[in-house]
Amino acid sequence: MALQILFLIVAILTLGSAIGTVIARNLFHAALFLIGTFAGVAFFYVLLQAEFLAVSQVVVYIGAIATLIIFAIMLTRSVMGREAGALNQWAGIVAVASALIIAALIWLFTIVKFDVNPQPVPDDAIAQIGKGFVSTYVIPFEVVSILLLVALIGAIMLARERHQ
Amino acid sequence: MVAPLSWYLFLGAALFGIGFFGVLARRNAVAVLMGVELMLNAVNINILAFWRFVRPDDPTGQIFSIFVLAVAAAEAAVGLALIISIYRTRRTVNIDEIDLLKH
Amino acid sequence: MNIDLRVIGEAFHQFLINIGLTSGQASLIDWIFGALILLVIFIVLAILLIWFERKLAGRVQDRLGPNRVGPFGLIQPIADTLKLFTKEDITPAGADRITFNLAPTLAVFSIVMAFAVIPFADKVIGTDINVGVVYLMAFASVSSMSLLMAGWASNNKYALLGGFRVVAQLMSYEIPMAFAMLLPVLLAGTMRMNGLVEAQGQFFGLGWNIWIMPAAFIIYLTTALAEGERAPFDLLEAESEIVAGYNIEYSGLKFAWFYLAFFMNTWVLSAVATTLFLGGWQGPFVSQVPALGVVYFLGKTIIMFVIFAWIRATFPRLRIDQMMSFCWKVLVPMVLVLFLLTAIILKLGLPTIAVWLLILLSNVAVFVIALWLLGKGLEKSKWASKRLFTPEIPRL
Amino acid sequence: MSEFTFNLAWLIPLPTLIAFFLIILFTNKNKRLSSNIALAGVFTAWLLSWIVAFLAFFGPDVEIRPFDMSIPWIPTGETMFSIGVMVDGVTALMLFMVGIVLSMIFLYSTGYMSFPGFMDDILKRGDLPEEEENRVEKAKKEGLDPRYSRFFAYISLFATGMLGLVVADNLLMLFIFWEIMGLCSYLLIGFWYNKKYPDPKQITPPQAGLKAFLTTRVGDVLLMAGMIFLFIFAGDLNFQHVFAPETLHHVTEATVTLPFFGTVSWAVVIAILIFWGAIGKSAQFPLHVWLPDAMEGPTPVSALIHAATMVSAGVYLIVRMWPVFAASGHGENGAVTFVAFIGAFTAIFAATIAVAQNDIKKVLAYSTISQLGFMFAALGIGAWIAAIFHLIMHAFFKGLLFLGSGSVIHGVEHGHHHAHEHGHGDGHEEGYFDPQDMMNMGGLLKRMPKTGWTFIIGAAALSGFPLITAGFWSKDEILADAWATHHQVVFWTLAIAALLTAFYSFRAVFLTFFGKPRTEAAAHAPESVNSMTLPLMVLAFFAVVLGWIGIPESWTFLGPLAANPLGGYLGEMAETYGLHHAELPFIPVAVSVSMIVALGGIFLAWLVYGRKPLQAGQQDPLVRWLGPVHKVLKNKYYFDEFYDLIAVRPTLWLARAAYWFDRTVIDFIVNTVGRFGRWIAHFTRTAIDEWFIDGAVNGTGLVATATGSVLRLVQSGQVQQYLLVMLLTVLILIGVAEIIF
Repeated sequence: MALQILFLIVAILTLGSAIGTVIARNLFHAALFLIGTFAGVAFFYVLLQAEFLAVSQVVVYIGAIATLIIFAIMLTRSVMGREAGALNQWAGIVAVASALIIAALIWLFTIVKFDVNPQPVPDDAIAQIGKGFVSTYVIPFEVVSILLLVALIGAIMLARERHQ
Repeated sequence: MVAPLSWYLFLGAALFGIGFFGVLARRNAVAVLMGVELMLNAVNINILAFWRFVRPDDPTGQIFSIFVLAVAAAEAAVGLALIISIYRTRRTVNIDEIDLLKH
Repeated sequence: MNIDLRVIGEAFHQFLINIGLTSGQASLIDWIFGALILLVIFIVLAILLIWFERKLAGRVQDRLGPNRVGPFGLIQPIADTLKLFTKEDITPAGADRITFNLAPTLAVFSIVMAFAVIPFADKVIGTDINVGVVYLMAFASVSSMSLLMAGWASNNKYALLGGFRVVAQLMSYEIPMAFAMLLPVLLAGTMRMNGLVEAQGQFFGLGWNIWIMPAAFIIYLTTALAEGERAPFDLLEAESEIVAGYNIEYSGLKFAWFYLAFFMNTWVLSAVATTLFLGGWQGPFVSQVPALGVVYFLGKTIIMFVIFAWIRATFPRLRIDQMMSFCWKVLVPMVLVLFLLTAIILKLGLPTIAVWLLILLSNVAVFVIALWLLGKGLEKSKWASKRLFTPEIPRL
Repeated sequence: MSEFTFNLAWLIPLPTLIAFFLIILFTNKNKRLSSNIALAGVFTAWLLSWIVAFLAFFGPDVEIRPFDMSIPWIPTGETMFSIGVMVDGVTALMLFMVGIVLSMIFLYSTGYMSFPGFMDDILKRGDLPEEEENRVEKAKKEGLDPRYSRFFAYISLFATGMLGLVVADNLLMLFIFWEIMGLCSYLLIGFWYNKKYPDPKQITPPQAGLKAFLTTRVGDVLLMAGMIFLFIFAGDLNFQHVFAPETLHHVTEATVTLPFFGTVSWAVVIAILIFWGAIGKSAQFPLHVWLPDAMEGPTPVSALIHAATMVSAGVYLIVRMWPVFAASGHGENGAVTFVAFIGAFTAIFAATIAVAQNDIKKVLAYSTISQLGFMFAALGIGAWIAAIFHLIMHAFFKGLLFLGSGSVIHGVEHGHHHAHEHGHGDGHEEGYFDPQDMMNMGGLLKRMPKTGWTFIIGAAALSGFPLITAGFWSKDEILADAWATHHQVVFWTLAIAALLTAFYSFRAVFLTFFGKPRTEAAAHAPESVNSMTLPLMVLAFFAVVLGWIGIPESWTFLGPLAANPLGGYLGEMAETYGLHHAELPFIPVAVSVSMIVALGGIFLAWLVYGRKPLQAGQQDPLVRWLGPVHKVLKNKYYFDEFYDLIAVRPTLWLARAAYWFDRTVIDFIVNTVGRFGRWIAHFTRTAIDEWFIDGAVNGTGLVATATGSVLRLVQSGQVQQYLLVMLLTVLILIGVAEIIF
């Protein structure tokens, strides 16, 4: 019961900071809200007993992606620049449409019945992930590795200053 | 288990919608990318929720969400590099000013 | 003296239940109490460490160090703290108020969080989660985020430069550090901190990872210096270049927070080094007297701390480009090769001793080859040439 | 060491592949670096293959339970193609042989690929483009082949093909590596693509390459057909799955009715189709014609491809697929009989041709064909182990012989240059000199002792010199098996072929190394460099010693001493394949016949060529004695001419006829249509187009402009707007769905 209340509190915080991310005028604040959202999501991973994912979420999203985003913000804006207008002219329509999307998805989730399996998570779940990567999913794993390498090189090539 | 499956799914749906709003309504390209990240997070919540509640004995769900994580990282890197590259040439990162395709 | 330290905790828990609380409430109070104890101990410890490091640095540099307040200057840090308490708490105009205030808190928070998984003795550990090592890395990245926030929120160009350096340095060095930390994980086959310590308990100390993988230990030490923003990698606050880096605008208590975070970070890095490489709480008679584990652990950690302090007191600061190329061109390839070799050796299915010897051999070989290549590279690069010391005059 | 170490088999083809890419992409300019990379690659591969091979010999019982590990590759509906490695007894033996032979050939090549003589002539002609000429001049200064790096890249890729083929665990993967080798064979035979001969009828390297490629293609297409049928009936191409008794049973049960052959089981059809692949690759009759011409390539290539490895791949394929052959049954309708027939026939057929050849490499080429025939004949009579044994032994001594012949050619060529630079001034005017012609040699033993002695060891092994050489033991085992299984025809055919083998081998030895030098070139030939003689010695060592692993236990005195480790090792494996393997008794007839033919052949050669060595300009006594028969043999039974008549000429005629038809009939029709079209066009332009159409088009244009100016508002170029439209559409669709359901 106590944990359910905690769930609700954290869910509200997470969604709140997600909303903050998409409406904050100051981009840096938006990025900070984004980090808050990531942290909230990591909390839900813990609740789902996916500890490895939770920690990866923190390492990858907060440690790498959010830092990168802040870096990009700093490079493309003056330090304390305020946005003239954060949202574009269709923001109203989009807000209504997004709300409708959320409503549609929730409706969908209520009418579909999933056969829930109340098994506990096996103790060696993390070892299973590791084994999965080098057996069943070895080729996707390699593909993702190559994708990351290509993205790395591509990003460097794109963002490099071109000297005459 | 702390909460029923539907709670997680509702949470994921809400996060997805908010992220979609960010993608569609923000003017700044970096903010659009943030919206995309939110959507990917929402997807991951759903994947993991289904993994936990439907097939906890099979690591496929976790592995899949790790792939999503990796792809998100690649996407962020390339996306931000593109934004910086555009900023260099056009001195703006506002999406509605980047409409070269129109002309 | 066969006392399991858990007994104390259990007794306290029982006491709480006896005074009429439910088990859940008792656990909550347990946790809060335990966290408070840890926090207080380490804040006090940090204050002592500040004194210790200053004294040590003084000795190394042929000075006296603090010697006015209290016996041997022992009260000096407390006096400094009091001074910081009384200073004016400034928030610069144009600063981003919320972020500016949040940053020091987050800095301390991320480091305190790391204490949760440090095993002080068998079973004396906040929580022995099965992803302990990755957990540590996760909070290391949160810590770099706090510094970035501080650098940005100050609205000061030196602070911003410091922030950029935070990202460049901490994120780059996170990679070799992660791999160096995963090497013991490979050998032990678990990411639980206690599991890592237990795996090192064989053969009376010969099973410590420092003997098995010295090169990994040295890489960890180097990256820890960078992650802890300590000399010779203290470019984030290089006075001669960017004044004080990200904390230039901070004063009073908020500065004290950063200062505290800095020392506690060093302490955490020493503790992790102890856990991963020095056998943690392992030592003679520890199986008979578990409480001895705490003593061993603290002793080893203090030795590590002395090494950190010693390095800080003796080495000059690197240039930023040197630091970055050292990470990407030396440490990362080296640690990747080590990782690969260790993984292959472990898969050969040899007896333990042979595995250890092979890993030791590969470590020594990789280290020697890396040094040799580094020497070759330095001969060619401009670092070693005399041009380094002649200022380059821009062409007109 | 656990079974994990077998996973190293994954890595075996990799080093050479990496070397190939490194050389092609990066180090093509630097010749020495390239050859060093190739050497490093092949030596690593050698090391890995020996680790795996020796672990397989002494470690876990892979000969009974093969190590097989595969990962999914292409899912195809219900089944899945996988890539994987398999290590069993045969693989281990092949790895043992391939690793060392490849390494030795690579090492040899670093010395052999010096600046070739014919390049001088090309430089003299001076018709090269300037850039190319500079390159060649530079190479001449270095004393290395102008395309030295390229050569090492090709042979590295070739090594990848061979190593990959050996470790492959399914037929598809094997086929892919097989084709890689085919490609490399083409590239390497035609390596000296600008070499020209004064005689226009003599085949040039590019033509030889093309011939090899096209001829083997015939076999490969049939092999692929066999593979497809196998996949249809077995549902999988993984060896372990195909060889499972129930799968084989299934393949054998299914029958098909063919014209001329009646009703046969699919196993027979598949086996024969697969065997055609081996016929092509191993140059068996009737697809043997490419191999002798393939000698146009540099000698290491001949050694590499056409003696030790690639042609053995054909035998390896049959050895590997043997359960399918065995399942197809013996007797009238069995594929096995066909194998035996082709093998025995080729063995004697090629041996007779080899007797009449004067080109040292051609002799060895025909000998290779003949020896491969021995192996197929052995397979055909069920002597599976003997075939493998002979395959391994043959790789060593034939590799040795080819490398030795290369060393001789190299020496004679150098001697030629030497003699003409110091003797008669500019010697290139006196005409074409063939350094490969044995009539131009003689007495080389004194000039080139290391090459000479190793060559003699190789020739002795090839002849089957009794008791000490490897060739004797393997050939003896084939003959003994033939005798024991009552294949009298095969036995006597092979015995005569063995006699001829001994004869022509020592004919080559006596002509090349004994007597007096018959030309200036031979008199001045220098010994080759160490990087070339060292591989010779290593291979010579194995050509003698290795035979001792296969001495049958039933042999008096020698048998119990050596205990036949090979037979025991493969015997267990044969049992798991359901091949009944019984230890052969000691058969005096077979043993004495094999000794007599070997020694008799050598003695005959001595009588003809050794007793009275040929003098310069003297004719080969065989020409006189055999008369027209010699002429037929010399011209290889006119097979090239025959194929020219039945395949090449008709194709050309057909092409010419089609060309004529095209020019006269088709062109006429086309032209007429064209003229008519022009007339129509003229009419329409003046009468219709300029009035009606232009008006309509301009009108449409105006409308389009007007519409576009309205619609361009939609095409804003802004991604978000497009996405918004998409989102709204999705919402509408969801709404519709909700209303309907």
